[in-house]
Amino acid sequence: MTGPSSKVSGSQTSGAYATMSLVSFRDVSIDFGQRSILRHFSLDVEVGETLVLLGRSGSGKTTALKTVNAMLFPTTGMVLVEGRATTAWDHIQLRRRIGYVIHDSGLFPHYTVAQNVAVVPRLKQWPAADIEARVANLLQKVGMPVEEFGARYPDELSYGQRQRVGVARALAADPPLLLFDEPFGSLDPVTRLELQRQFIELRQELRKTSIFVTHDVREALFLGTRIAVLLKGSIEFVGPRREFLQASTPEARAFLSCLEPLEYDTEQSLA
Amino acid sequence: MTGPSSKVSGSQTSGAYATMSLVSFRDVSIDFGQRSILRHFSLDVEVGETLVLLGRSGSGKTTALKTVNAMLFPTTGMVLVEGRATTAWDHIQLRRRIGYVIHDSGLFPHYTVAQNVAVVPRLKQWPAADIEARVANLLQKVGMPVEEFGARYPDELSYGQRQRVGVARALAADPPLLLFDEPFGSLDPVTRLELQRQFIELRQELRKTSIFVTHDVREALFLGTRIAVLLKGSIEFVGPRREFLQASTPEARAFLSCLEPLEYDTEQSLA
Amino acid sequence: MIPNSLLHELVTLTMQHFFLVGVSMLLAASVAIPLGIILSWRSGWRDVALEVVNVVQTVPSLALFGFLIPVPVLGGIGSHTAIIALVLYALLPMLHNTVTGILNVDVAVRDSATALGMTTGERMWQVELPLAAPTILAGVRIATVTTIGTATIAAAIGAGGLGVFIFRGLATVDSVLLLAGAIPAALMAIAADRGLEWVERALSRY
Amino acid sequence: MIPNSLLHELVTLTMQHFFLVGVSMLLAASVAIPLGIILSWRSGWRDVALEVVNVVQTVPSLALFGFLIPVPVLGGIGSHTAIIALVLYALLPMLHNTVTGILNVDVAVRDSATALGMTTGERMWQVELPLAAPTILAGVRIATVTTIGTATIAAAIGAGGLGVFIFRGLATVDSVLLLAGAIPAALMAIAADRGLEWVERALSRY
Amino acid sequence: SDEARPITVGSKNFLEQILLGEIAAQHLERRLGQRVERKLNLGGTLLVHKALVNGDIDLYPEYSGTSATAILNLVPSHDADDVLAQVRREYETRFHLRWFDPLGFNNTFGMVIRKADAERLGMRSLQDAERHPSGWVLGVGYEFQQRPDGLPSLLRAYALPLQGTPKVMDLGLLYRALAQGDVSMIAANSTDGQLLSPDVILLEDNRNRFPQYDAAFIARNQTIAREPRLATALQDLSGRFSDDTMRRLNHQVLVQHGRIEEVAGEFLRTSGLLKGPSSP
Ligand SMILES: Nc1ncnc2c1ncn2[C@@H]1O[C@H](COP(=O)(O)OP(=O)(O)OP(=O)(O)O)[C@@H](O)[C@H]1O
Ligand SMILES: Nc1ncnc2c1ncn2[C@@H]1O[C@H](COP(=O)(O)OP(=O)(O)OP(=O)(O)O)[C@@H](O)[C@H]1O
Ligand SMILES: [Mg+2]
Ligand SMILES: [Mg+2]
Repeated sequence: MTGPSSKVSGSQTSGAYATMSLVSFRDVSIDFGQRSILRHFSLDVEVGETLVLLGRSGSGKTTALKTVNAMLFPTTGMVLVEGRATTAWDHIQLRRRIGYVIHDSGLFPHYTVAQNVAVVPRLKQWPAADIEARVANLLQKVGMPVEEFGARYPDELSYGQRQRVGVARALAADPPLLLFDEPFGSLDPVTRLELQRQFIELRQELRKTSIFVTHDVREALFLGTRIAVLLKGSIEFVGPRREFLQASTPEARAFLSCLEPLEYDTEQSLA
Repeated sequence: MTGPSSKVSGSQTSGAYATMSLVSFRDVSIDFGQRSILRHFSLDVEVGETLVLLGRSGSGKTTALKTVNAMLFPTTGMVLVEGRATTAWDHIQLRRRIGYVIHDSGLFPHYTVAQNVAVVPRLKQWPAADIEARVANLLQKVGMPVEEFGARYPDELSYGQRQRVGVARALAADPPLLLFDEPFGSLDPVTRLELQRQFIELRQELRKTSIFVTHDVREALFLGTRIAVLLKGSIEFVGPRREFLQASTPEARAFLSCLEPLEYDTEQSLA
Repeated sequence: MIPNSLLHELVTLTMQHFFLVGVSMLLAASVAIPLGIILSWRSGWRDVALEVVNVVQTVPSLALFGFLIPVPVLGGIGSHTAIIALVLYALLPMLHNTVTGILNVDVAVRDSATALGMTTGERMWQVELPLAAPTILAGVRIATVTTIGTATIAAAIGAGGLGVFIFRGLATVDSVLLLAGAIPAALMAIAADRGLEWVERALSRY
Repeated sequence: MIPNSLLHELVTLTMQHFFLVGVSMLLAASVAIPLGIILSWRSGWRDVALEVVNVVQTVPSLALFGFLIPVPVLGGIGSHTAIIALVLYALLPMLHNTVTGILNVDVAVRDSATALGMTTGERMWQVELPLAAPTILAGVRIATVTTIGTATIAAAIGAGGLGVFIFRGLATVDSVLLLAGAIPAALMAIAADRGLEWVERALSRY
Repeated sequence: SDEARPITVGSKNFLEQILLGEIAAQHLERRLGQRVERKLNLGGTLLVHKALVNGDIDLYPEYSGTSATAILNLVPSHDADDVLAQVRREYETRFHLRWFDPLGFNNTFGMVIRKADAERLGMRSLQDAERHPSGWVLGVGYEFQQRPDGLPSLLRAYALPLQGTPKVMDLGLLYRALAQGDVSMIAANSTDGQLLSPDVILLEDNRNRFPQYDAAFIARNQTIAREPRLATALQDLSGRFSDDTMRRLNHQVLVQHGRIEEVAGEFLRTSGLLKGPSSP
């Protein structure tokens, strides 16, 4: 859009095809007014991998995800998806190739659970029978059988139930790229573990690519093929999970330290 | 309200004063239309303790919290706070004695961060200087210094930042009883650990009583003096955390199993 | 008590009135709602359009008629001229409430529609309009009830309607005639408002 | 071109018009907004009140005046009678939009106000009204602009205002007079709408 | 324009006009033996005139003074014949409209007060009214206030003591305001039916200051060319009225609540224009 991005675009196509990254952030910076939210953020995501973003609250994880599906555009630098800059994509086409699970589900309050899940297939004009089957299948997978929950409205669900509907909705049209923003954040650990296992199976079956924001380091290690740690809008560490376990940068170590046993084992009992 | 509850109310006062529970659920059932959300739910919460509610999504945790501050009333049975039925309390007085942190923060979109935190002190007509000091102090505690964040509106915050403001708001007027509904759900583990430590300090200092919903079993063990496990609206297990570690009921065991190491240690590396 | 011929005229005039209001509302809604939608995207045009509509609202009906009568196709004595005036007067509440309703839709819900890959049109039809429906319909209801009142001016231009009774009642200081015009208009207003409330309920779950 | 005496009268009539509209809007808002708030709690009263207001809207102004003139204190010839009529006609959009605006406030935000221990009044003032403000103010703006137009009927009852020019212009087929009445009314409508838009911006951050 | 279209009679939106329109309609139906369309009670001078010029209506009753000042923007003379000649000429050349011979009554302004006041103060004429001790509270319509030969001319001719500025209001509300005591003198019309009421009196215009408002029908030349019998039929109505006739007709509807159609039919019968009930 501005000078730097158009300068880079010369090398864009060749560079992109050379590495065949599905998503690549090229020196992305984003400012909201005075505030600098992302600073010289560069990262490539390869087909089939699950890149986990870790980072403190406010470090810019959600912002980074939003640049991928053209909800936000870099102030400088550029984001390429399938080798093409998000500014050059038809935004609608781009977004329909990307499933996006938003923190707080973002369900449509005036649609039932089933209608919410059916949104993208309906936009893509799938045959009604296919949509119905797909909705039933997905709701089953997230543990919310369509018979029981399909006809309810979002405000008749518990918080975790809403999140699961949000996950089902993002998966509905089978997009090749998935953006997950704390998708399992409000799920109880039992349900969560089930969904995590399903996620891994799915990935192996369909070779889906995903960028996954989580606050749970165990989840990051379980699901991520690579892990990036954000600190105030910059990448402090990025590497495969084995390397992450041995990372020496301070922020990465701070996150790893959260894996250590808590004091409850040692603290004197109050009860 | 209906037959059963008024029958129980005869024994209410004596019973409540005998045990001196701060909150006690007496055979509480709640139905929404056909659906039964809480079933014969009975539980006492003593002064100074932190009762953690664990349970799958949709098991009725939020519903149980809402009966305490008179946002919902039992269909049958009753909830006593300080020995008095919630139906007999002045609802406004009751709610101002209870801090409530809601999942998705429930911040007022038209108030700044500082104004959001100041709501209850302002309702209680504290002197302006006291309010200002209190707001600054609390925002500092949750890691969002008033100088940087005080003047922002909720839609200019990250999700985790909003949740922290929600926590600060609930603590603002120093209520003796606190209801926490996944207060740390969207916080990164580093910030989360800080807040958990602060929570324990605060409790020991001020002998606050709290009911705490969480999906993180480690958090439950770290913060809870007692742990209750809900299953489809009924209490399956309740006991001090040491007993919980040895619990034999299936739902409690399911939650405990989430503490076990995940397969990532053993699974073959993809990277 | 009421003579038979009056009753017969009453039925005719009530039907004329209903027709005038019905056609005007359909036309006004089909102009104002799409226009309001477009204006909700373009803050520049918005101010201009709302000001034009404001000005139109203040033009006195008799002056407007005087201006319209000599206009070749649209004007003249009769119901088409009355309908043009009624449509013009109904634009303001419909347009205003459409714009307000759409601008007030929750940003999070709108964003989530965008993120799912909805086009502007899809988002409008499937998300913004249904969620703005209560406010838009409030505008339609205000406009309809107001128009049932102002449609009496149609009589001033020979377009019939209950205004015939009312103006005749005023000219002859005859309160039976006045009431014969006013009561059916009031009942029509109540019925129309009820009807639109029902439409609102049917359209949205809220 | 315009004679001096006309200019002088223009100023007087414009001020009268402004006064009529201003007083009527203040009265109407101070009735309709609180009433709308109360009605947003009570769905039973709501239907009845909105129907009464609907019916009032359809009563022709001259008939209303004929009815009001003999009423002891309120009635008679003059601006108080005109103001009563203008207030009655302005109730509908204000009341309707107040009710709609408040009922549309996000349930989660309302619940969170309740959970913090706000009384009904505190929640109303601090949460519901500010969030409903855009819709309520849309109603006030509709009512004000419409009233600037309908206030011309004040001339029919000797209350002055720009309607004097307009009716005189109509009676004597004098388009200079018609415009001398219509243009200031149109300008007043634009100014009032702009002013209220400014109030809306000042009141809420949205 | 359209050959098949029936002849359409228009009128303004006050009783006298509606009555005259109905009378003309019934008379024409009878004389021409065809259906006549009624567009009575239209908005006012402006609208009716434009509708006539535009061909939406074919005829309507008008007053010479109104046409002269409101439509033609002339300063009317005080001589009735001059005014008539003037409007006739102008209408013919400017609008191709034919001004028929006057119906025979002059609906000019008339200053009206309450009978009780008149008796208390012993007043019968405008000259008497000049000596009101505390001044009159005057109520007037828009036209009277605006026309140079209306209120300004009145005040030049008579030194009427006034209390405050005149209250301008809708004609229909004048008598109510007078009865109610909101005003003490009104500028009404000399043929108003209310004048037959025992509660009010019309003050005599001793100095003859009021303008000429001789009523007559105006019709489109085009229509007359299409239906020449229209001219003779309308001519029948000329001179059939007097101020008193018109006042009585107004009174029959306004005070005695007669139906306009019946009052009009009754007038046609009694004036010899129509013998016996109408037959096809
Ligand atoms: N308004 C409502 N109408 C009908 N059913 C409802 C309504 N609100 C909640 N429920 C149902 O009540 C049950 C309990 O909901 P609740 O919110 O208490 O669950 P929870 O334990 O807090 O779950 P989570 O961990 O997902 O927040 C759920 O099955 C939910 O679908
Ligand atoms: N509309 C906005 N205007 C100004 N600043 C904003 C806006 N939205 C977000 N920010 C700021 O940008 C920074 C990054 O926000 P972002 O939502 O990307 O964080 P995050 O890493 O997703 O945090 P969390 O884990 O809490 O969701 C935060 O400091 C936030 O306060
Ligand atoms: Mg985020
Ligand atoms: Mg919950």
